[in-house]
Amino acid sequence: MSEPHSPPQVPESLKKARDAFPILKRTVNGKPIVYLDNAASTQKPQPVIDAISHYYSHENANIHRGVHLLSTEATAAYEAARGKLARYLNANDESEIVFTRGATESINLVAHSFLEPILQPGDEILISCLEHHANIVPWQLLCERTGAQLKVAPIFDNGDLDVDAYLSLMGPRTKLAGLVHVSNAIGTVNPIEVIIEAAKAKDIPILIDAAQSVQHMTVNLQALDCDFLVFSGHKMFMPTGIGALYGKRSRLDQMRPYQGGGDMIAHVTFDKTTFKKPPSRFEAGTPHIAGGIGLAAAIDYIEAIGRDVIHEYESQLITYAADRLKAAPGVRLIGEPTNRSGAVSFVMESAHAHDIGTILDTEGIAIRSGHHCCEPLMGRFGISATARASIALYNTPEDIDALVAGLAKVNQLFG
Amino acid sequence: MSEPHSPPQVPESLKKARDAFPILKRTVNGKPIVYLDNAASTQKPQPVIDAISHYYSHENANIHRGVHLLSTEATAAYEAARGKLARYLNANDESEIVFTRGATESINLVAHSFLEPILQPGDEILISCLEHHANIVPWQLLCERTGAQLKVAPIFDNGDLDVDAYLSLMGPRTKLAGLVHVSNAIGTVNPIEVIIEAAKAKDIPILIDAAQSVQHMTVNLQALDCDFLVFSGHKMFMPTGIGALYGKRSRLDQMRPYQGGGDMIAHVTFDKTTFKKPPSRFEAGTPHIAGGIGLAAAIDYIEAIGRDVIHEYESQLITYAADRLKAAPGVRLIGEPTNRSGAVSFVMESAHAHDIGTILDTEGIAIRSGHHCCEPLMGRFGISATARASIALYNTPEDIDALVAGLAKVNQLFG
Amino acid sequence: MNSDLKALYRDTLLKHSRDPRNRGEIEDPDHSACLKNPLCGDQITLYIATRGDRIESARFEAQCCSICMASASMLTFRVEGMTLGESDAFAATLAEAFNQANTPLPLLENDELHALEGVKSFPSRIRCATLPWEALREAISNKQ
Amino acid sequence: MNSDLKALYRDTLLKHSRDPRNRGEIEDPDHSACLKNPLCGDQITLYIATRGDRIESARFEAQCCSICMASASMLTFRVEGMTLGESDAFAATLAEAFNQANTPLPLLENDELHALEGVKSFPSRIRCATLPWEALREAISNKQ
Ligand SMILES: Cc1ncc(COP(=O)(O)O)c(C=O)c1O
Ligand SMILES: Cc1ncc(COP(=O)(O)O)c(C=O)c1O
Repeated sequence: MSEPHSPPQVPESLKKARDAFPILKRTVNGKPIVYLDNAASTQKPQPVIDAISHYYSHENANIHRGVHLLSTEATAAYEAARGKLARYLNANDESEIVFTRGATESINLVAHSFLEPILQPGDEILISCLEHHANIVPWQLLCERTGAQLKVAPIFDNGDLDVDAYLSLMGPRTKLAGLVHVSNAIGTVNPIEVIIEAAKAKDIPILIDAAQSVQHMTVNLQALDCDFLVFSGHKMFMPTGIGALYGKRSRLDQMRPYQGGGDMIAHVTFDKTTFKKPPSRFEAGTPHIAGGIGLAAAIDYIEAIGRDVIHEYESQLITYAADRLKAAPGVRLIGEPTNRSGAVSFVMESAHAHDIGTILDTEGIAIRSGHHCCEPLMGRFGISATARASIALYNTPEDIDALVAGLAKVNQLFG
Repeated sequence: MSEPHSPPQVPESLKKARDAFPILKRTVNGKPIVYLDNAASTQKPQPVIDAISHYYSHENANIHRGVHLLSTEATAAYEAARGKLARYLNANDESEIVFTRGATESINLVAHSFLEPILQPGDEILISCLEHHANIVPWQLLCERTGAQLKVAPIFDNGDLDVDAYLSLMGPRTKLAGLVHVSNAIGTVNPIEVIIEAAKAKDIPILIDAAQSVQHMTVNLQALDCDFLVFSGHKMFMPTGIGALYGKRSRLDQMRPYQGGGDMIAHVTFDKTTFKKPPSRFEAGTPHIAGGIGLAAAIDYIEAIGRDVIHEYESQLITYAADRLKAAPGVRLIGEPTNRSGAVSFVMESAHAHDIGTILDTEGIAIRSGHHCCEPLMGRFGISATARASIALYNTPEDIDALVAGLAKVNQLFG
Repeated sequence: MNSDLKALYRDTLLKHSRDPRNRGEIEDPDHSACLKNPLCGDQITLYIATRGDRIESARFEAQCCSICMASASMLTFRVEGMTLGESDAFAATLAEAFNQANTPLPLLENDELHALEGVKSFPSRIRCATLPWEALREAISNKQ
Repeated sequence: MNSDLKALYRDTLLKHSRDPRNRGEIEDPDHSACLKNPLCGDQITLYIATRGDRIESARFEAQCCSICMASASMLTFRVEGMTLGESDAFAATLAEAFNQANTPLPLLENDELHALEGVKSFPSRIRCATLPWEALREAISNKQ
């Protein structure tokens, strides 16, 4: 066994990863940038930036409606992106992929088009205490409109979900169960396989918030067999403004439209309008075409490296980060989950998270400080904010070392 | 007076306009591209493409929540874009600009957040026969949910709105009036000043669909004083996936949230959640940050040329196009409105719109054929499709001449 | 003139589109369906009269482009005398084949449907050719 | 250490943040307000006791960063004795001045609030400094 704090080896296929990301060559306050805010948004590799420029310089046109060549090419490229994403997630069919602005819109779409029409006063929606606001607020708004109730499964002090409690809250009135796959705030990996299986046994539709997992591990939809899964492209090396909702085709088929407009209709008259089949039914108006093109390029980039390689390396790196932070003077980890991915959160005796963020920034180190859009989770730990370091495939053990060195400066200033 | 078919002079500041658009250097089927599908989507100038690349290569980070430099810079750039757009449209305040995916989402937002909560069975929503599906379907969906009624003002045979009919349909139960500023299908410019004034006199909130006007003429919100105005960036040299809703601050203040999630909340607990003020209240989740950056670059590009110059030149060019098409053998114009902007629609005796589109495409000429997301308007003219040529600032009289020559080939093949 | 374009608009196709066969309604059809291409607004209604399991006659009404018109015209002729099952299978194979760029349509040498072969070079027009065949399958599944 | 950072975390500021004055509640305050910075979760509650139109004492409770804490601590001291109108105007001017990069804060030379001057170089932290002053204005407009 290696000793607890030994840094992981960067695998061959990741050694040159940084070079693909132009922003990582930038300096911040005269220091080379150490970007550890990946859970908020990842950086973009050159092939993604190039794909966007190429699209606007060579193929740009509105899609789905044109006979001319640009439009035909743009349509083909956009729809190919859907196919690529369906394969990346191993969906049954590409019609199960609805393009959205991101995880937030995807969840709101499910709330409006799937859940609202079937929700009765007294029905329940189940989530966990680990959720991001995106997987809380849409349900609260819906409960207010319908008289349904939000049930929240608790967590243990280490940040693990209380799985038994979650399962026992799945009752006869539960009309949807929502669960974050990986917590953006404290890095907990939830045992979604177990939860999905239980939901299926009880015939409860289940939505997985995969905003923090699709970029770090293989998500296999046919194996998981959940009803809905959501994520945001910008957290996965893709452009801003694009993301997706996966919905099982049998669910999507039952759902009412979301936004109304062009491209989602079969036939419009002032008397009667009919709608297209999924996924078009849920994609009103001109979509973010360049976003789809960039999404496809990002998948190619990730697959060229290999998701297993990334997952394996990142697991070691985040463990290394947690170990080193835990041992750092004056640092207290918030959440020490059994399975961790991507992020580690902490507070310091000497300084507030905000101050930590500012001081690290002057060292060129970008972390996030605040509630991470998880106010209820912060409340559970009796705090209002943490400092959070989160990694992506281009981070190195040296980045973690720089972070720990930066925290020593915090202690120096405030200690 | 110049004779009817004399081509307009390209003004000095537009002579080099084509050079800024890399895609216009492309050839299609071996011919230089003649892009006349601008009402569907415009091309992007190099400064916009560069702004996006620069953002992803130097500033990319999630916004509104970070203390670190990248996030601060990204936030500043995104919010500066909002300010720039507010000034471009001469809004009272930048908080009146809500960023959306485009015109379609903007209208759906108004339907959900403004109108739905106040709509009673029997209430009325007024639109015109000229509307795009985006300004029809959201209201139909809403009427179905609430028992309200959609009222549709007719048009004259020449494609002009029957203004008196529209005004007389503004009744005591009218809870919203919607009107397209410029018809994307047939180019009619509606007298929105008159309509807005009448709506204000009757205290009826009014929404203007400016998807086809903001890029062709000056839209001055303080002078117009409508309640809502919507448009899509991609039709205005901006990236895909970004657009805006303008809403009068007093209206926005009354409105319930749209999507729920991060960035739109003031404070979240499982018991009670409070929301931010407009515009944040309506912008849940990570927005299309690069889209905002590109939007700002496009405004700079347009303003460097001057909106008056563009408007003046384009007015001449579209008149030239309509005149020449009208005189072309076998061509019948659909819509000969008193005021025309941007687009001209036609059918041919010899060939269906779809066939026209294909034949022109082999000549490198991109037009659109179909119903242009205006099926009811097509029905009004007793047809199912037209061929439509639509212009932008980079089009020239030679582009129109090429189009007319292309139509001669259509006659040759089908005649 | 562009050679792909020539291949697209073969004489046979133009003949059928100018002067389609079997255009019109069948009163009291045994099967019928109305299909629309939402992308362009093209619309076709197909009517079928059967005797037993066999198609006795097929007619159509349409607002559509030349390719769709020609395809419909040829269809009505082609499926006469087939059983419903046969024509359904044929329509399925044909629609599939249109979307395969590199395999020729599964037709005998002298089949006039070959006139539609050129459509394959115009991806945005394939649906124009297949719409009548989709309507046929839809009609077969709709018992009047 | 970065010189901007040194300017930000001046000794005065650190002293106030470690050992804030007037921290705690006023029971039965004449005015109070609770404000939150939704970006980071910082929260402050400000209490004011008045005699006539004048602020007799101000106290606060907070969960916040050092800058917000120091700013609140200085505030409570600074506004004592002002009329409500004066303190409201002062808070407004100050908040405005923080957002003007190139003009110094409108303060007399020996005002300890100068310790907050460094915040201007850190745009993302300005709200930390102004939050207590916004809470003051909010409190003034809330009669208990
Ligand atoms: C008049 C009009 N309104 C609304 C829209 C919808 O715009 P988008 O598809 O960008 O949401 C369009 C674009 O086709 C339009 O021309
Ligand atoms: C777990 C989780 N869910 C949802 C979201 C919301 O994603 P977006 O803001 O891209 O819609 C995030 C991103 O912050 C997240 O981390």
